[in-house]
Amino acid sequence: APALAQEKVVRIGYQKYGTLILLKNKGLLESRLKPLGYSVKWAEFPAGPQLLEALNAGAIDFGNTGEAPPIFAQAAGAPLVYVGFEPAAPQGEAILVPKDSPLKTVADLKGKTVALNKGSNVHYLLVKALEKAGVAYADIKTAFLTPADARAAFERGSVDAWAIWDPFQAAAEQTIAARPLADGTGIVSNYQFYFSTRAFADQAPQVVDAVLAGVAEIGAWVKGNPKAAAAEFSPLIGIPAPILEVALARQQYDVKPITPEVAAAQQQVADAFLALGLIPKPIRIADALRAPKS
Amino acid sequence: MSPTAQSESLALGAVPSVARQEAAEAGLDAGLLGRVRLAALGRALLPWALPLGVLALWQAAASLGFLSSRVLPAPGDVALAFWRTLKDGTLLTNISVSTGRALTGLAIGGGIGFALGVLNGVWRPAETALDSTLQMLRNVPHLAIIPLVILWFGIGEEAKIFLVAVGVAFPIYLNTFHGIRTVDRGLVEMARVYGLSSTALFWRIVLPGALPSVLVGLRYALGIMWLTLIVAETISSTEGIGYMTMNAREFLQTDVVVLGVLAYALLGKLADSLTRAIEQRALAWNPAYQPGARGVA
Amino acid sequence: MSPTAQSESLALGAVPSVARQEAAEAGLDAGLLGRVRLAALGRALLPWALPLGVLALWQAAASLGFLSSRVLPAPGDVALAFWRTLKDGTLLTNISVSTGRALTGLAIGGGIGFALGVLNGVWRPAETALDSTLQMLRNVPHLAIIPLVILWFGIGEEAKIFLVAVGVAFPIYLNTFHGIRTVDRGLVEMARVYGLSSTALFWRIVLPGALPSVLVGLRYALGIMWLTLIVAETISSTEGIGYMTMNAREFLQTDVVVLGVLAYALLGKLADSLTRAIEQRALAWNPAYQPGARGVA
Amino acid sequence: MEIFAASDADITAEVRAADIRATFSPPTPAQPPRRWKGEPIRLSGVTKSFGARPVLRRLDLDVPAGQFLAVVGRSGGGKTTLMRLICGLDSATSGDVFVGEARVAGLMPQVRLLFQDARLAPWQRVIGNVGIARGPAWREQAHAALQDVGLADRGRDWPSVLSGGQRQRVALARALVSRPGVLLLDEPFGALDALTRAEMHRLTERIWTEHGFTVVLITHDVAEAVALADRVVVLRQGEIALDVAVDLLRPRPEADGAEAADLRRRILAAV
Amino acid sequence: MEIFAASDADITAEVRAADIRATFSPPTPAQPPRRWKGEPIRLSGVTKSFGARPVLRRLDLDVPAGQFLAVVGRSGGGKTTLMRLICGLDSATSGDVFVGEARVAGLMPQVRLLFQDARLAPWQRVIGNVGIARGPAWREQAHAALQDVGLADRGRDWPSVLSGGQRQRVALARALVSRPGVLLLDEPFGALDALTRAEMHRLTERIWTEHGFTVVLITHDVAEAVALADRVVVLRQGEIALDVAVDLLRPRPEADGAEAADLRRRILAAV
Ligand SMILES: Nc1ncnc2c1ncn2[C@@H]1O[C@H](COP(=O)(O)OP(=O)(O)OP(=O)(O)O)[C@@H](O)[C@H]1O
Ligand SMILES: Nc1ncnc2c1ncn2[C@@H]1O[C@H](COP(=O)(O)OP(=O)(O)OP(=O)(O)O)[C@@H](O)[C@H]1O
Ligand SMILES: [Mg+2]
Ligand SMILES: [Mg+2]
Repeated sequence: APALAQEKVVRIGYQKYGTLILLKNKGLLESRLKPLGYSVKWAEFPAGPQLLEALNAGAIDFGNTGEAPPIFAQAAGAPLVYVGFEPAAPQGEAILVPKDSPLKTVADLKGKTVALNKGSNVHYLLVKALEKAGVAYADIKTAFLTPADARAAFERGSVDAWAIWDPFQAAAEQTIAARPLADGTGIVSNYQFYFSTRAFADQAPQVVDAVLAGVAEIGAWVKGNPKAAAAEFSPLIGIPAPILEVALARQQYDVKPITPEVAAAQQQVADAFLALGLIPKPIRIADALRAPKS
Repeated sequence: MSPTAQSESLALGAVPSVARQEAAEAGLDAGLLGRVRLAALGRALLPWALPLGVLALWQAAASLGFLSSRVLPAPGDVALAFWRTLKDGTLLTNISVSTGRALTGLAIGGGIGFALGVLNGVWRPAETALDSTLQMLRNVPHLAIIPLVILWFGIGEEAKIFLVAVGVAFPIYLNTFHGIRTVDRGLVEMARVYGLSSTALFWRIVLPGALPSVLVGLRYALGIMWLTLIVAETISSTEGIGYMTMNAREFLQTDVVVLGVLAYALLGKLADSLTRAIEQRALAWNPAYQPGARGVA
Repeated sequence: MSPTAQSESLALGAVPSVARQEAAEAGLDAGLLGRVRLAALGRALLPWALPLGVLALWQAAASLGFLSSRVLPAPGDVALAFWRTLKDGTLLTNISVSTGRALTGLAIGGGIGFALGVLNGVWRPAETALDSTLQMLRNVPHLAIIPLVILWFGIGEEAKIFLVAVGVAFPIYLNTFHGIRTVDRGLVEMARVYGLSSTALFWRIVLPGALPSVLVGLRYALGIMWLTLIVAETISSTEGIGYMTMNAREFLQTDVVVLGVLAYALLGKLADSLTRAIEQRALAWNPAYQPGARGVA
Repeated sequence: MEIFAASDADITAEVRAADIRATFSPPTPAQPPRRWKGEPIRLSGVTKSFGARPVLRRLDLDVPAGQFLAVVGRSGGGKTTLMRLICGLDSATSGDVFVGEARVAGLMPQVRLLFQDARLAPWQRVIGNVGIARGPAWREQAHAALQDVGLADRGRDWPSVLSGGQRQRVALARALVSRPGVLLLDEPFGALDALTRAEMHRLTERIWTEHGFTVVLITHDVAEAVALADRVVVLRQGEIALDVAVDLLRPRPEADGAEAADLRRRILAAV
Repeated sequence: MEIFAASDADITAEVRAADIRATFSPPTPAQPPRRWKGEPIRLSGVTKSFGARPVLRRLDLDVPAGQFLAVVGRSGGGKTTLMRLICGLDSATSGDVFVGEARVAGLMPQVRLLFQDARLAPWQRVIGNVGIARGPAWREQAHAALQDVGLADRGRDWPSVLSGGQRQRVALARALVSRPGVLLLDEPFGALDALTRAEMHRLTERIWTEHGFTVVLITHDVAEAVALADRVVVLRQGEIALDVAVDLLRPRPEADGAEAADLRRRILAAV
């Protein structure tokens, strides 16, 4: 009994869409952590910001999100550290228009209304895509909407375009034949990141590594069996398997520790957000990296 | 308008006896009796006429293609989603988990709201000291204080129950306070003159006098109780009707969203019927609350 | 407990005259007069004692490091955020934009809720046909139907105002309905016997009798009005206090979140003070609503 | 929407007619009482039960237009119930009630009832309660009526500060100011001292004489009944136990002759 | 929390003492009245004004323990106000009121008041209203009291279905069942017919005789005052216009001799 009482817990936050939920479902992690004297407590969050909100409040130890939420969390002083990333998946986000839209290129967006989640990875995509197309950000109208609301506005024609990520992107493409003006290719990287708190990463690095190893294992499996993964995923999140398959195929699965290049790319995102006034003060991604293993 | 027609729509509490008498007369004639029974059935069904009418319109619009099924699925699709989630047990699990949270929150928050309403209602100094603060707290949006709630209660059940409790406390507080403040002062004087202790005064005069209003608060709180869950269950949930709905919304499963909304509506109706039953029992002395009663005019 | 002490905390409506008399006697003595004035000042400040006490505790906890400023910033930080947003004009813009939406929604939703409450209160058939449906609608969570609202109203102001209107309609409906149903039937009988037309009956008897309860509904609605904005302003907003707060929450800017929460609290208090002022004017005939009135016990 | 659509049209027509009449016929107190404005009341075989409790049993009663009828009876004897049937607030279990030509079904616009409890609207000031129906020139009329009942200086008060007898007088003022075809008075003088009561008697008699409406007065004071009424009816166990005409000349001083005393004794015996 | 912490301790002690006494002294109606339980009332220089309106002016009044005092006066004359001062519901603008030894400040536990309006709790059945204080064996006592006022079969009814006189009798039952040191009756018989009224007179007199409390009775019926009281006080314009002892032997039949008639005339003249 005393041994049980002393058993330690790692609290992992996951979102409905991503590798961690599969990891949870497959039960791969528990066996890896048992030898380290840890058990897992899973906590589900509707989106990245809420997950980091919990991380900030010390309610979870580990989690993953896209590239935008950690920038705000760090700007707010959250004690998070980047512990890993999935390779760039620029196709996993795009700017969509309805199928019969007259808009043909990003440059046509001038004067038009674009729906997007404020301060998300697609916000960065939009900024960069406009920059590339030579349209000033101030020359378009933005409508900040969550994916579900944006979909309604998009279908109703309240907005001309919609910057969105997978799996919503895939769903829109397949069910209403939305047409991408541009995806992230050649414009942005669209990484997925894994985080822990500074305290937890320092105190139990072996656990962090074990979780990352679990992520790698599940990633390899998804990559090898996209159909099976989609079939397994589909009932969990309620998105039809064919759509999921497309979305999963656009993801990359090869979790790695943060490299300087990735940190630099992320720093660019942070700087772009600073320029947009989304964060009040400059931040240094380098400050939120895991201490190199001694 | 003839006098008779007038008495139909305008007459006062007295008129039920007319109705009874008419029914009795009608009873002499079997055909009439049948018609009377039919009328009673009609009255029982009337409350459902509007919802069912909307449902029919909705199905018609969906069938005729006026509605994009991706935004508002046809009733048939929702029925399918209902059947699916019923079969795999998730619907019942979600409802029962949410019910547990809702009732716990109601017990705690309702108790606190009631106690504060009573305290501030019977004792002016308490009102002076507390009411302002409560009116401020009442206005704090749940969605905005979730980070704080997580800080205090973590991401477990406590946080969700706390939010429900806070949500239900205020309508009960306000209506209890109002009910107690407007208790007939003449009766309170009478009770004190007849030597009732403060406890007896409370149970025999103040509470019964405030009860109709308290029950209005309860009725409103029963709605809020469910509604708060949709916010509360965004905090690290995997079960619950609020979770089900918001999760489905997140992933554009409109059929499940509508199913969730319908579940909310029916739970609300259920809670409301319950309050009505309580009203009819507890306020048997008050003709305004009896089933036969008519509107005031 | 001495009889005098008892009269202090327990006596009825009559006692204000004692207080007045005591004050008059005290007036003979300058020192006493000063003390009486001081007591009045104390009474005026007492409602603020609790919020200010909490504020002081909070600052103390923050200064002593008991509170992580990441989660709950110190009052000083919030004051800074206040100053910053005040200077750059965003705070006032946000509040005024939200106020516009809130009041428009209140006017529409409050009007509808009141009208439905009156209709169902005075006319049983309407109640039978509509009340059930309203009790169901009341329970539909705003957050879940935003896509539908967008579909109906687009992403402009209409959608936001619609949500506010829906939010405020129900507390006003419920309390109006209850108020009308519990109007003294004796007075209604009297009015009809004295030949009052239905309009006159409504304005001279039914409405004044229901008013205390309607005002409770209004009071609650004034809170809901602000609270709904936090949901409504997630729909493609760039201004508004709900937008400001939720946006800051998204970006973990806790100082702004707390600023928003405080703004909500103060707006709620403001709305509440307004209702009280209305109550004191409109219910001047009712001793329970006058400033000198005491609790019932 | 017909929610509040009482027979307003009729009422307005009535009021307008009365108005025109008032305008064209100058007030002449010396004239003989205009009895024609009162309306007859007829009850035929009226039974009223509450649940299993019979309150009125096959009651027959004919009140000619303009008569001043007093009803006397024991507490709980069904007097108030009778009044409610006449003005249409309740309906009989069986039997018919007629006012004027019409069978009573629903409220009768020409009947006014002074309730046993004062029923003043607490949110109307005293003057507003008296002129509750807000006819033309109601304020002047209400003020005059308040003066009549000795409460001219209380018009601006809330009813809640009035004494019991003062409330009753406000209710009386409200009833008298309404000048109906049939006036039902349910113990209007119960809370008044002897002197005030005598004044109110004179007032009621004067307005009745001027206006000629039909009056049904419930009272517990047999002397009052004899002093005011044309006819006294005793209600006992839901039936009429005595129905006697009071053939005394008006004005009648308080203490009458032997005839009145004899009447009083007969009525008391029947109660 | 002292919100509801009236002087419960005292009351309970009182009740318990009375209880014990009742247990050990068998009821013997033949005994001389136990006057010692009544308490004296004393008003000295009592003035009461509402705003600028003086209602009582420097009133001095001494009521010995066990006396049956009747107060007569015009409507609005301040009689109810006087009662409220004695039982501590209101406080005087100046001057002192004493009940027993104690200066009245706040409610007096030994005083009971029958209000001018019946004040029945609508959510308590009739029997629950009579036994509102819920002493030991309250149900039997309440039932007996209801029997006394002739409403034995109405105990299970809601007050709302009672007639005006029935309500008043319920209130009377409630007042009599409480057996206080001082009983204040504010027009307890106003809504009763002559026969019921006479019964209630006898009832009140009997219980007073048995119990010996001090009674202050407000009435508009001078005959009633003379028939029941030891002493009659006339209140006029806030002052005592007449204070007269009624030295008639009890039991007093309704219509008394010349002495009573003379008294009545004197009182009426003073009102
Ligand atoms: N709504 C009701 N439901 C049941 N019983 C009723 C109702 N109204 C009156 N009663 C009963 O009918 C009887 C007659 O009542 P009513 O008020 O007519 O008496 P009353 O002659 O006016 O008496 P009082 O002189 O005391 O006013 C009473 O016994 C009363 O309890
Ligand atoms: N709370 C109050 N505020 C102002 N005036 C009041 C108040 N209570 C009573 N009064 C006034 O004081 C006077 C005396 O009232 P009180 O009730 O004592 O009369 P009363 O002798 O009992 O008369 P009645 O025989 O009509 O019941 C009245 O003119 C009344 O309007
Ligand atoms: Mg009656
Ligand atoms: Mg009085």
